[in-house]
Amino acid sequence: MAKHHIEATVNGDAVEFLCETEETLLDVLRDTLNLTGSKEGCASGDCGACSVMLDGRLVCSCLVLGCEVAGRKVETIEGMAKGESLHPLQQQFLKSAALQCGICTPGVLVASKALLERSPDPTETEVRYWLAGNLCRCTGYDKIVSAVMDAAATLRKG
Amino acid sequence: MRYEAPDSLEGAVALLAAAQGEARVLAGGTDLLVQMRADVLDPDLIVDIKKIKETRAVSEEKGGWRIGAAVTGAELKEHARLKKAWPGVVEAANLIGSTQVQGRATLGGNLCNGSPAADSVPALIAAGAVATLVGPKGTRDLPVEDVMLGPRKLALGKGEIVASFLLPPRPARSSDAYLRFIPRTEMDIAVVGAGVSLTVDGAGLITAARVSLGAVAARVLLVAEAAQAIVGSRLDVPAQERLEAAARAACRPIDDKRGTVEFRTQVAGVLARRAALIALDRARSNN
Amino acid sequence: MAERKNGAETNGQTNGHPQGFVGTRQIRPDGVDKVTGRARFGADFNLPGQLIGRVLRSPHPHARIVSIDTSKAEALPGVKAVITREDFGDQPSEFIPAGEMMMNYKDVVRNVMAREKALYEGHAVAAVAATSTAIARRALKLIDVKYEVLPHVIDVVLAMRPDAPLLHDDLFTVGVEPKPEKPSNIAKRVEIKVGDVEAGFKKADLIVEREFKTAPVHQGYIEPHAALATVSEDGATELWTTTQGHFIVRAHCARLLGLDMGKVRVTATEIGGGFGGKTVVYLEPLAIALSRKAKRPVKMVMSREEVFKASGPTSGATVRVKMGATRDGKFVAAFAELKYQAGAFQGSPVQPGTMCAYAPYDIEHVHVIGYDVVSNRPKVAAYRAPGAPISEYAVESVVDEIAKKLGLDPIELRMMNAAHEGTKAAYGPKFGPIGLEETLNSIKKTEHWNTPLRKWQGRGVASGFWFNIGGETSVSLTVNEDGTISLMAGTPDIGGLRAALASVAADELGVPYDKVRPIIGDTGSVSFNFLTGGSRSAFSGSMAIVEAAKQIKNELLARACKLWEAKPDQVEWKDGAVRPLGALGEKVKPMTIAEFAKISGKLGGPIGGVGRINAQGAGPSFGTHLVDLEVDPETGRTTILRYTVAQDAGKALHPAYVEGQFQGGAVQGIGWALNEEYIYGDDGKLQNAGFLDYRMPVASDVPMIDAILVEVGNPKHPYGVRGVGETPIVPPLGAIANAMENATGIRFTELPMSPPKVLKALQEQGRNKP
Amino acid sequence: MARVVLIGNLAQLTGGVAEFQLSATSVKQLFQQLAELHPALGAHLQEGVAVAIDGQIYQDTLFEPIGPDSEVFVLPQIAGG
Repeated sequence: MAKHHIEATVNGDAVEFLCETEETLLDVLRDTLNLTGSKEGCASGDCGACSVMLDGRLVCSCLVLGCEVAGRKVETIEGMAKGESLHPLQQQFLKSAALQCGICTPGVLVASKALLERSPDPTETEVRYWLAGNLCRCTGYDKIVSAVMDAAATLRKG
Repeated sequence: MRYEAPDSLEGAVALLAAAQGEARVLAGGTDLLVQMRADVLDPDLIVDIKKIKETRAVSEEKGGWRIGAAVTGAELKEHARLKKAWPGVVEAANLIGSTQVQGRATLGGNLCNGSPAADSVPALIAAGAVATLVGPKGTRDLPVEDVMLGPRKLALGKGEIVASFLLPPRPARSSDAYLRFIPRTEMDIAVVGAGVSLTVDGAGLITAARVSLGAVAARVLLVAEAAQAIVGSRLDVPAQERLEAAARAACRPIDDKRGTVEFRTQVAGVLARRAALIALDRARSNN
Repeated sequence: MAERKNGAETNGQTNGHPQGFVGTRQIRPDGVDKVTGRARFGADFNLPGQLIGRVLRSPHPHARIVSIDTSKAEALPGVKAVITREDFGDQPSEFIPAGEMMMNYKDVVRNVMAREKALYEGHAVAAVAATSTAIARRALKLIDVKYEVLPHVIDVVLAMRPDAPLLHDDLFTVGVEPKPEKPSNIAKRVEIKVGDVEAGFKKADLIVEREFKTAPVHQGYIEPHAALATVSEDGATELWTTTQGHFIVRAHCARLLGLDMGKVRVTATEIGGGFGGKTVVYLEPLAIALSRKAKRPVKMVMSREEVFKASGPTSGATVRVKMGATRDGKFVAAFAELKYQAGAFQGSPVQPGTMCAYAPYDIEHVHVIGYDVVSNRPKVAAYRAPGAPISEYAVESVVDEIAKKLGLDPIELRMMNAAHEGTKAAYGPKFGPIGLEETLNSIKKTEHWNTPLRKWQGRGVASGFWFNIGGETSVSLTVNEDGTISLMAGTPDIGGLRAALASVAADELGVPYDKVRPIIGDTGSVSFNFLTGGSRSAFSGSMAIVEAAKQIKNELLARACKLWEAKPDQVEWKDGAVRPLGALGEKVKPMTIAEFAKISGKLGGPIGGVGRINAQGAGPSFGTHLVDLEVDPETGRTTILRYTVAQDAGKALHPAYVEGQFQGGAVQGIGWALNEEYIYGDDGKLQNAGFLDYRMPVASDVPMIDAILVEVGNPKHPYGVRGVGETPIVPPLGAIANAMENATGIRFTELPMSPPKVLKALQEQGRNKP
Repeated sequence: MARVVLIGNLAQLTGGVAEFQLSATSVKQLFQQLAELHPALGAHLQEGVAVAIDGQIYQDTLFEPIGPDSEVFVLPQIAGG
């Protein structure tokens, strides 16, 4: 059958795309819109590397169908830095060496931003449970958790 | 593969009833999409029910609460009054997968996926929740424990969908709790799940209780014997032991990659006791 | 988190080098790309006209392949190429050094594409290239494979039985005399012997003997294998792939497909974790073969299920350890027997397992026997200190038991027997300067070690060793016209390598860190490099940079002499400039690299240096880990409460990324110890081929990991560097098992120590109550 | 004369002899002399072994010097993950 014609907003830009029913939002982002910052680690919602914001809600883009986002707002890692300047989380991750291979980093950053928007002063436990859906195999999470809490402090200072 | 997103229950039912070949309801998609990707499922029609307002609403009704089948765990968590009335149901819904998954996963989907290990189902059953089904023959109510018949087997007719759940009115000094066992702290499927809902009188005696166990049989169990074991007690040690024994006696689990028969049976008793103690503690402070 | 005590405990050795950026926490040059989603990993590359390749995999753990009919698939519109065993020529039996140990092309060609038999569930049987994923998936279903299903064997001990189903009828055990007449699943028997172990045990007052079992575990990198290949009509081949060694990939692909290396250009994409698992080829030769047939680019990406079922985990094993000690705690004799699963083809890491088992200790009489055993599982690949965690876990468990039986403090006992400079290693040679005692001391000094615990909580300590290697390495330093430096290395950067190498280049040339831009060159841009593995890339790369920088400095000194009509003894290199000495100083001003660069044409042409070395002098790295945990006696669930790592880095080029190695290794080890395992059904099929049921640690499973950098300089390295990447995964298994014993009073001898096992053990002792 | 010790299975290729006194002044000469004494060993040495000279491990290199009273161990090759 014919593909679906979808109009949506991605990182503030109006986009149009065609997709098959079985294509996920992640497939669309990576293969159709060439936004490859969102990664596929499992395609089953277990690793979080494909985390994006859908109408302000943190989701795994591998668990959303492309045709479901018609008329909705999608935010990906590519939209996190504003113009010249990196988001404080991005800056802190660099400063704290909170990434090693970097494959989980986009998902971790998108998820962390979602956390700090809801909870500007999270405890370590809160950060760890919020990020439990973002697998990282390199860092042991230590520097990631520290970086999120340090970035939260920076953001609170405004 | 066809995708439809009707904006009315009637529309959804019509599509499903008329469907040739395999049709699937899409709520949160956290199970459906995984099964599609893994070639377990290849439906000809997908009916997305999230555009139907009845499936997306949380409202008070007859002193109880009606929860749309497509309301996500994250949305339930943000509903302060519901959370106060039914903390066990809300915490169960928020044990399903990660933060990301909670942003999508729904009570209706968790039930209709037909897994005996579904986290929200024991909590709903303990709560005495009733599922409101809409189908070609109209609307009917079915206790949640009667909706799932076995792994991937549901009591739904062709074209029939779960539209919402009704949680009954809460007497004073009532509360509930849900606990599950997983090897990690997050992300795993329940190896055992236990939901308890109870009411105590002014003297602290348990006057009513419902106990439900997940992942210990082909379907989620409502264990009347376990409830009887604590009704009329203050959940003192003997009552706790009766509860554990009754819970274990009800278990008919399997050995699989997630746990052994012995382990599931043993831990079912432990979790039933722990959940009951939490529920009791909450009930006492719920005047 | 500033108050946390991560940081260096150095013995001050810096090998007299200028300390500028080396040893500081610079921002990694590839960092901005990685926090913005710009960095391109294996699956992020695409080419015009690209096809999608997919692999058909065996549903059977062991089956003869009677026939493969691809005609229906080839007839499907959109299918541009189908390949099977017919597309790969056979290879003679010949061993060559690979990621972890010797590999045999006769086996490699059979592992990338099944030939006579499918030897494990998930073994590649055919592959297709089509214009879309959907068509490729449909095409796979149209390939008709006739299998003759054979009995399978999964367990290593069962596989060793004479009546076990045989995987290879031409596999005769090597290393036993006389040479066996009958084939078996035992590929090899290896042995390490020092002194006379029997005589040694006679001197022992206490002998402890135990048998241990560990489950196979996967490296668990988050990025699945991915490759994009394009082959032109004249055979020129380009390949983009996520690998720890693109030169090794080139060698394997050229060999398997009969290509000239010079015609194969391999680019290592950014790599999303490897841990040893990306040191071999899986998709790469298939993508090239498909592209060669279709004459179009072919992209292949594994699903997570394929990663678990068809890419190398590390061995599961059965290990018997017997140690003898005197009353006062001196180890006098040690014996061990290791049985390691190799998977479907020989080549488990049992050899390093035998050599590492007792390496941390000074023991006069040591005898270790190892068996390399094939069974119907995916062929193992290297995994971080291959073989060492398994044998050292067993030994560290027994060491702890000896301490208990003798009433000695476990750190004291280890200290008493610890290897140090001059100790004859259990595998033969004497150690140079090493830092085991320093790590034990720094752990003993921590507040962590001295904090009291409650009931059902336990504390464990264990040490670990890994050799580390050097090897062939090539880097180039180019001085650009504006004086900035382009650094090209040829070992993929998995964890901050570029930051470490840029610091070294900046210090060697006396230029600012941000004026050095490091990249990883493709196989056509830089000379041969062995892969990133063996904890070698920062160690060897920094040595090669020192060499390349020396060439630049000598060239500039020579040019200055010509320009200033001076003698060599009238000029010196200091702080990034050639400086005139004595009287010459009156006449001319110092010239910086940038000033030379501006007029490089006039002075003889472009400026640059190349370091091409076979790095020797790798120094072993020892570590000691300390862990607190709590067990729920009613469910058998374990919670890690606190964790401290102390490891000898020699010299940390970039302390933050060295700490990261310690912390990541510790958490990988926690997963190995508590929950990770390959679970097989009686049907020989893997039941948990996904992150959901494989159960790697998530953020909420672990505490902060305190990292103590111990720096006992390696005298053979210009900066004193030791490899640090692998040792961190060695101690956790023993440390956690020892902590479990202290928490529960039960010695667990089987990994993982998952809740059902723990609860069962507690119930058997009637101790499953709070 | 340097003291040369074969570690692991190598001694099986020498009929059990694991220790030698050799006059080799480099790894190259060491391999040559061992190969002359035990041709079966020769092939294996080419396949890739590690050589520890006075405690320092060298791999895949022929020209490392060996002193008159060096202690040399011939080991299985070491790599890693």
